[in-house]
Amino acid sequence: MAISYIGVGFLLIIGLLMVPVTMILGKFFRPSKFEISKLEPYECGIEVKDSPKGRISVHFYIVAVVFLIFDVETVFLFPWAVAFDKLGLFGFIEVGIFLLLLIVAYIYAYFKGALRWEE
Amino acid sequence: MIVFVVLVSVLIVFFSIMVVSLKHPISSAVSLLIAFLLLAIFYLLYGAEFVAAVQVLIYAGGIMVLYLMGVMFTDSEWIKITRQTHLQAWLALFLVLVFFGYFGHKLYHSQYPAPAVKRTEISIAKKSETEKKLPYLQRETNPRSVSVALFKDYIYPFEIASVLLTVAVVGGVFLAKKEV
Amino acid sequence: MNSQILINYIAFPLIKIAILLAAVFTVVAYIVLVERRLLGFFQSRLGPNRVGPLGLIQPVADGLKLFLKEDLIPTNANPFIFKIAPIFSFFPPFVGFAVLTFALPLIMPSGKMHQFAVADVDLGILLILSLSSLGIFGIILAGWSSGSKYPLFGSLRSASQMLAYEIPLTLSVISVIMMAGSFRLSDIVTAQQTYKFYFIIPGIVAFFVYLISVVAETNRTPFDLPEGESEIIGFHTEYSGMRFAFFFMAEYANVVLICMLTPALFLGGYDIPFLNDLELYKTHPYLVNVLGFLSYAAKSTLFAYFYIWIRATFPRYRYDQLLKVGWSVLFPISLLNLFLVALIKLFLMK
Amino acid sequence: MSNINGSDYPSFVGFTKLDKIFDYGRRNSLWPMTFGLACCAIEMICAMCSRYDMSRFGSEVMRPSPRQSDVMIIAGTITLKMAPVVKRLYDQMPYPKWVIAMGACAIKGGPWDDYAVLQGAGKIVPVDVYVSGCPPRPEALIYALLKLQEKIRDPKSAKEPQFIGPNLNEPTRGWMAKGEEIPEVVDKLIKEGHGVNTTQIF
Amino acid sequence: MQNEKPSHLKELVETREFELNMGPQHPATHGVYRAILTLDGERIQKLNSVVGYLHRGIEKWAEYRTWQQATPIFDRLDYLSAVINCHGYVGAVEKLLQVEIPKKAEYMRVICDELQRIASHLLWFGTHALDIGAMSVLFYGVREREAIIDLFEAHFGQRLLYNAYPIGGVRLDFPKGWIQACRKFLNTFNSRIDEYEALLTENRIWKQRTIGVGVISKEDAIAYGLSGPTLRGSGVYFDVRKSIPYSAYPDFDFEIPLGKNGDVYDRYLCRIREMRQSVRIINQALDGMPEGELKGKVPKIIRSPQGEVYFTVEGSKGQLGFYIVSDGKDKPFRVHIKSPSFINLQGLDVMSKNQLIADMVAIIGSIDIVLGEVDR
Repeated sequence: MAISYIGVGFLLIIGLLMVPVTMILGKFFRPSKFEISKLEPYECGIEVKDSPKGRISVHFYIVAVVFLIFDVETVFLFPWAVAFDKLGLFGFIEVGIFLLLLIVAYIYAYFKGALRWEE
Repeated sequence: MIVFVVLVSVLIVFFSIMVVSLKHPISSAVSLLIAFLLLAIFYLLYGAEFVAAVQVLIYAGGIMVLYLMGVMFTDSEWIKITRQTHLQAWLALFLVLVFFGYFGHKLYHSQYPAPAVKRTEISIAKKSETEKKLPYLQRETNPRSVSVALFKDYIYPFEIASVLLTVAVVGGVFLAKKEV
Repeated sequence: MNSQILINYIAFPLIKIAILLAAVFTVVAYIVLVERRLLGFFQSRLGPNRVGPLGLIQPVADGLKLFLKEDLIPTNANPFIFKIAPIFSFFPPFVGFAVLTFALPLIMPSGKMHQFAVADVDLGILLILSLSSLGIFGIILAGWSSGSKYPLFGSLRSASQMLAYEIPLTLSVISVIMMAGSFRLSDIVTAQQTYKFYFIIPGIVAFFVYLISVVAETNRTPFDLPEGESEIIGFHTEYSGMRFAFFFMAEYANVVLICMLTPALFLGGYDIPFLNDLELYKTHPYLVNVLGFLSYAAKSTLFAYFYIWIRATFPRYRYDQLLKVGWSVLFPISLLNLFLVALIKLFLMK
Repeated sequence: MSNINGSDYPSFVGFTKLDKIFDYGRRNSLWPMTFGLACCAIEMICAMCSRYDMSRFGSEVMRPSPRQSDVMIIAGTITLKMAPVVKRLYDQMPYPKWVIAMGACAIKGGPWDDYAVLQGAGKIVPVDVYVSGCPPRPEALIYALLKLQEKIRDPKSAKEPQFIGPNLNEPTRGWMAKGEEIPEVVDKLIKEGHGVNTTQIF
Repeated sequence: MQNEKPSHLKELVETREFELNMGPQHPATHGVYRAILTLDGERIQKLNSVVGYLHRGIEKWAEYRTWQQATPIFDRLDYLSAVINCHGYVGAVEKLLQVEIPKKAEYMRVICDELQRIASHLLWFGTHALDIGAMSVLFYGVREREAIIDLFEAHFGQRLLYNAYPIGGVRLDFPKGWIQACRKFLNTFNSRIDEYEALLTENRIWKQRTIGVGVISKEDAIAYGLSGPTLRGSGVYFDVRKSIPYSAYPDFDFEIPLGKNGDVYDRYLCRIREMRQSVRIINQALDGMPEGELKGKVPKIIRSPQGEVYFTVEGSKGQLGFYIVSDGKDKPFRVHIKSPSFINLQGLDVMSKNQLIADMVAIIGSIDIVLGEVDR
């Protein structure tokens, strides 16, 4: 029932508004003084020369890809777990086959080195 | 209720337009994220609780991370130059209109709420041992009904999904590793 | 009729939210103080004790100070993303509190039942899990939008870390869901009360996997890489004043949320140990409510202490070791454990 | 109301109570920046640690980033090479911000009257409290912290610094020390962006 | 535009080498040290040390003071082991003047030197552990250090920079009850080290963070001229106290702990064991303390003979050498300091090659640099 989520909805709205409202309220109380040197990026007190963007290791991306797939897998496990008593042994075998294939995928990814940082 | 549905729908459309119209790739990505979250609320309003949670878990929590990393991974300046050409835009508009017409037509002829689909009737047939013990299990909830549908009615799609995921892992890792 | 709806669906939730938020903010503020004082005792010193009696006004002073601090947006930053990033970090744990149930339902004299929860919904734990997967955006966006090197590195490490530990965490929670057969937190507790054992017993492996994963998910020692102050200064390096405070609060709100979730999942939540709650509830409902709430609080405090304790004890993992632990130790263990729990459930837990 | 940072944060005429509450928050939560220069840094560590325990006053939250810190404890000798860095770090701190100059070197160059050392932190940043000693004892640092708290509570109670210091009544970027010229060499260094002027070994 | 894409894309996807700056204000660089890391992904390809952020001209300063006036300034070299620095300079001048030091003074110097070594190692121990994330250890280390500082304060009257020894001996005898207090401290200290070791030595995370990290081979360590625990961690038997004995060290029986692999863990163990050896030395010195004069015959106004002298002591960081040239006046003509931290810093590039950024912190911590000594 959607109506039972009304409390969650209220809390969501409050949670979302909390940050902007506090920041706007604080505007009246906090000091604000524009100085160019203040807004330089921090780099241990040294002047910054180059931008950091576009210099990210590929590995972060591979980890994210692998995560996404196993995340999808866990989503399939939720309904299985929640109705386990109804599905019984049949469901167990079903999911067993499902997971077995994914374990193969995991082993592949593992030995391919996708999950290790060391190269 | 209907007010919320309309409000959320309008917001979804608005943020979807923002996704394609905003200049900066990260801003578009954030709009997409917000659109996904609103879509989850939309599902929730229709009582599809489980799908809403999955929407947040997979689309917002998984795919968007990938998107954002992809955007961060490349220089954003480069993406700005290669925007869609005019021809593609017109083509897209044409396709949008076609789809809009199709779904509008379908929507017009549909009935709400949707008629119940006949399911394998195991849930009512016999109570499991645990169900007798734990009274709350007898309550029909959305996740449990999804589960029964998924594991009883749609076994083959479910098993094929695992093959697909395996292929996805292998493919993803293979491609990513080849690049390096 | 209309006013009834208004009371039931608008007024009651709002009152509950008001109480909840007041409690949560107090607890979040004071867990910081408790941590500082406890760390002090661990380290043979006193900790903050001069601001107010026993240092009790310290969190207020800190909050006030941060509120009054100037808000800086560096020139390199993307101002819009920089401003909205704290929102993504901040709201997930707070919304998560909505589905926690703190005691057995309160029976009003009129015979109506009131849940001790803002919204004890069917989605329950799944809502918390899906929301916590959003927390990562706050970190990624903050790191990216700062336009500086340290935050970018910090945020990416944090992202990978949270991704690596989310799956073991989910899998260990799934084993609990399986035993209870419901996402709803009150149902999970009821199941433990009915079975007369806590899920920590069949799910001991899941419990430890869960414990390690949540420490990693909340970015605490020994997995506090994203804010590993001595290496890369952290994803919120460029944030000042209140915006930084929101990240800070989000971290501790997460800790509090986890501290309250863990007993519900594994230690019977508001179940009173060595008593048959459900029987007693029929005769003395209010007593069970109060005692249950206290037992829940006690269990949560235990975990809060545990959190602080390990912070005072352990060194920090290195980034690659951390990923290794997540992907190649916890993930297989939690997967195997899932099979184990399924078998237990299938054959032993009738 | 003229406060330690001059006109840097808005004050509420007629809301002196509010100001008092604000100052209460400010002075009881002075987070220092992790920033040690020389010998005095060791005594600063001692002041943070077991026996002296500055955390009692709510000041143990050492923030590595200047963005989140309130007070900069200049603990040690500022060399001319380090001066632009100190200045930049000070600039990067958000208002309201305070500076404690710890030890003889940070006060007036200490024993180093030579080519390499800046003669006092007051030449580049506005110092609020000077702690004398070479190095000062941890108690002295804690006393300085308490003095700073006193100064935040009632700016008038604080004496003008005995040593050279900035004019506290003017809005300052740290350079305008009373009757003092900016050391030419530091000025030149900063203007040319030579904070990164490096001597690379190996 | 269309055909430009592939090459453009390739350049974008490649992880380019880039530079990351650490310091001078960085919590893990132990002061104002700055390192420019050239990174390939997360691995360090090259490390450029940038020093000079604490250059105060100590050597020049000493040339403008008389022989006695110059002593206090060397405390500020390695401000964590002020006593040993003072011993180094005073020893060099004594060698130049060829003064006979009374046995008792030598014993007292050894006691203070070794206490100072323990104090220095304790602070290193705390900060090193803090860098790797174990925060409590710092507080325990400093707690014990405070006990030593109390002893020093009773004897020298200062907490950190003591101006410990005059040329020719020691200033004063130990105050009443000092020796008992010292013994009491030593007795508790041994059990305290056991406690610290229980926290870290067998800790899995600590071992994972340190073993095999920042390795420098025996040959490299010698070639780069490293000294002190950094050298001994690589398994080279070199300690000035044994190899070029000075003061009263030949009288005592102690061991030089050696490492095997030359990684961070070995250097850590070396220092921990060294503290135990220092306790041993102090106990022996307290037992065998002779009676006698405190100071040798040194004129009030020193006019040294012309010539040059080189004298080294084992500082807490390594071999600390003083090279003094005298032109026969009341001031030294040139004082050159061979400071161990500066030279040990050279090994950093070798140690950090192909390591991760996070290891950088552990490695810098393990060689225990003090910037006052590096920049002088």
